[in-house]
Amino acid sequence: MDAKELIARRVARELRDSTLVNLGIGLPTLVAHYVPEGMLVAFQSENGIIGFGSRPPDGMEDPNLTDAGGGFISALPGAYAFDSATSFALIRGGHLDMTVLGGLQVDARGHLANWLVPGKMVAGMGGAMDLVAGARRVVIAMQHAAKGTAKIVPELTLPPTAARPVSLVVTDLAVIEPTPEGLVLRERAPGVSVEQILALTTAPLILPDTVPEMTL
Amino acid sequence: MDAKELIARRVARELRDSTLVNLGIGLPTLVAHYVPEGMLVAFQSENGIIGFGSRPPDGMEDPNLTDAGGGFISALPGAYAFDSATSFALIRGGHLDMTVLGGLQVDARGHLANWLVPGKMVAGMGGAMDLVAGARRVVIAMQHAAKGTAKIVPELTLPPTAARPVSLVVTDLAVIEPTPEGLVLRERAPGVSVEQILALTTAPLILPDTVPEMTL
Amino acid sequence: MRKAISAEQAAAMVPDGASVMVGGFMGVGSPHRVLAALVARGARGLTVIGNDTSRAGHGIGVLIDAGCVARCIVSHIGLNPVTQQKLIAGEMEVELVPQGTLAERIRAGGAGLGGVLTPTGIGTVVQDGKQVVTIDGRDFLLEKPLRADVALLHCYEADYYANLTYRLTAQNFNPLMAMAADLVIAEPDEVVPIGVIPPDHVRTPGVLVTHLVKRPH
Amino acid sequence: MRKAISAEQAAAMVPDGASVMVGGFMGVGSPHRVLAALVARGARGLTVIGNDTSRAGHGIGVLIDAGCVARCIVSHIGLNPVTQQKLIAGEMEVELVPQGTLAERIRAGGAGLGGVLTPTGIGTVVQDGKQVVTIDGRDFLLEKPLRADVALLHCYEADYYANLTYRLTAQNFNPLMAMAADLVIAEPDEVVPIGVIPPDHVRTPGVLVTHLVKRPH
Repeated sequence: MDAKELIARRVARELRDSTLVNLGIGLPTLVAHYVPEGMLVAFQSENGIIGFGSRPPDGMEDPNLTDAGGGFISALPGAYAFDSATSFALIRGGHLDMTVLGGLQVDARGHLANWLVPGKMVAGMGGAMDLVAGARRVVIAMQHAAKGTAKIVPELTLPPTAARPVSLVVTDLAVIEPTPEGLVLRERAPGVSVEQILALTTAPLILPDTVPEMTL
Repeated sequence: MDAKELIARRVARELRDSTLVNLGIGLPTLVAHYVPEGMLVAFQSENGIIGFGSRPPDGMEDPNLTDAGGGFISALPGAYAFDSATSFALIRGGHLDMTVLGGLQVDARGHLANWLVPGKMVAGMGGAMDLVAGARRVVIAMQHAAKGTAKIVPELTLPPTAARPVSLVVTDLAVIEPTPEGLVLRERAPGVSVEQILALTTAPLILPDTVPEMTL
Repeated sequence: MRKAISAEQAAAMVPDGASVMVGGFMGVGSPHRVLAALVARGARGLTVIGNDTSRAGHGIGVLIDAGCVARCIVSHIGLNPVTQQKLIAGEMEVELVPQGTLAERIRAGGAGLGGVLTPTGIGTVVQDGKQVVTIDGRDFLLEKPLRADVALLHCYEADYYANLTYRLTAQNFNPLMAMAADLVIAEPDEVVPIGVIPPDHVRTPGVLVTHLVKRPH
Repeated sequence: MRKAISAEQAAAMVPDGASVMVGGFMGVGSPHRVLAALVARGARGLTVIGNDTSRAGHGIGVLIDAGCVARCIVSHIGLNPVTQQKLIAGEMEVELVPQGTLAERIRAGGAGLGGVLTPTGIGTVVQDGKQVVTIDGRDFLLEKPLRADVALLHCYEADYYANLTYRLTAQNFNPLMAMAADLVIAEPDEVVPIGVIPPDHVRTPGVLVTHLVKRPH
């Protein structure tokens, strides 16, 4: 299983029945493939739809129906299309049970940076600041480290996305939960040791007595 | 011609082609009957429709389609139905070319009172405060006096509807325009003298050299 | 998929003393069957938020008649003499709010905004006790968001997911209230299978609706 | 009744230096024919307000490529390297606004509200230089309304009155922008007779639309 699939499968275990969930562009999108059998989750795409499905059959693509990255999608029976003010009223108003976003850095207090690398990459925050400020649960899905450089750090060196800490961080190595006491290491990826995780994490981690392997 | 018809006919002459106009409950509603031939005016009812028509044929009434007073109306081809936030976004946002409202009092600076008589009648402001604050032109359609008591007064004795003065006052006796200099008597009703108007007006009126009769 | 409940079951979910948003404008677009059930169960001490108190015997008026309401937050009571009598007799509190401000306060409550900055009400009694914010030289009233324990809605169609449509002027405050309450109960005229309402015609998504009342028979 | 204009006529109505709202999200729901005509007429110095700058050669991206844009107010430029290059080279200004804040600022501009009170951006660079308003113990950023000289919209259907519908995710910012500009130009996929769009399906009323562009052939 590659790293992205592992992360997506573990994040999918955070899904709950009859909830509304937003998936960010990129890796988070993969989570939709691993919804547990029999569970009804409504996925929101912030460009204006609840209840979208995967890419339509060849030749059936509609230029008026895409995800937030501009990729063709389909709509499931019972879908709902809406404008951008409604989209963010749903997000900011606390109607979103969960959002899954990518991350560039998470710090020891659970703060996220994911939209700007000064002097290098100016992406823009898009919907990320509203999502972190407004969703009930914010789950970060990201590689644990970038080419050997830690992304889970004592203090953000990149501009923060919000003042509010995220709820959970899922990486290819670990599941980490920000708490008022600090970052708690909750789970290890299959075959990964606590030592391996600590070696690629510069933020202090609280280690419970047992750190079980992820169930996928 | 009775007083109400006279007022409605004179107000109708303020209508302009291709405009959006809101008519208040009661007397103002009559204005819709006197739209000049060939002129296209879109009437808004603040309970949620642009492009409504008169009461439908017997047996065709729809409990889901009424004016702001709860009376049955019809919808014209090309009508638009909307929610209350949209309704007042149109009103407050300056998209309404004109509103016609009833009045209890108008004072020497053109301020309107039309929603409360303390200790006697508590109607509530409904949409009136938003309409006076937001419409481009506010035309008041009312009887000049109430049983011999002046309604156009030096200072409001009733609670004001807005800090903003109205644009024009049309009564069964006169057309009066509030200006920064004061209330200007613009027109007399057919057969009514300036003296008769002054006798039923306690606010000072500015009298131009000529005060023509209304054209209806 | 939802299991529709009866109007009586819906009424039982509205506790005495609750704040309750009720859709409708002069009773048009109000959930009449749930309101009748609330009267039947003898609800007491409600704070009702709605556009108006309709007229006696109709819409929110039935709650006023039956003494269910301790307080209401509305824009207009002029066509309901019972409301006026109870107000004057001190049997009921009435907070009057300009209609556009009421709509925006409910929208803000549902959209997670901190308040509404409106020119409406400046220089009137509506301004009393409120913060005035000057923005680029113009004054605006800061009006607080409104939320409620329960929203009681009327809709035209509902599908099995509780996606809702509204009809003509019966829409009014209903879609705003669907966003602004902890418990949202919708009373449809019609129930249709999933997929019958196209995505562009849904006005309130099922994810916002807690319970759907059975269609009338 | 309206007389439809050509995309070229529409582009001629957008003066150099104007502020222009452009509907669309990654080019989906953007008025592509009017944008191409703006490039063809060599528009210069525009301030463009939109969700994003799409990608090179697409949507708002064609205006960036052609050097029509002096400044843009958007939420995202991450998928358009040309925007990033011009920003870094100092050839273009970019004001980044959180997407939900951008939507509400445009809505406020169209709805006559004095501003937006949002929790989004608190504790980030978005807060710099802005007023923080504390309401019931919680902090909100005061964000100013946005309006423009011109709004360029895409829609699905238009009738002869210029009542508009939108389709699926091509709706996005279009109906908000229809409320917030002095001149509103809509580019439809289809034109239909009056009465074909039911009142409950109209999303932007014709009274807001100044000009309608001919349908494509």
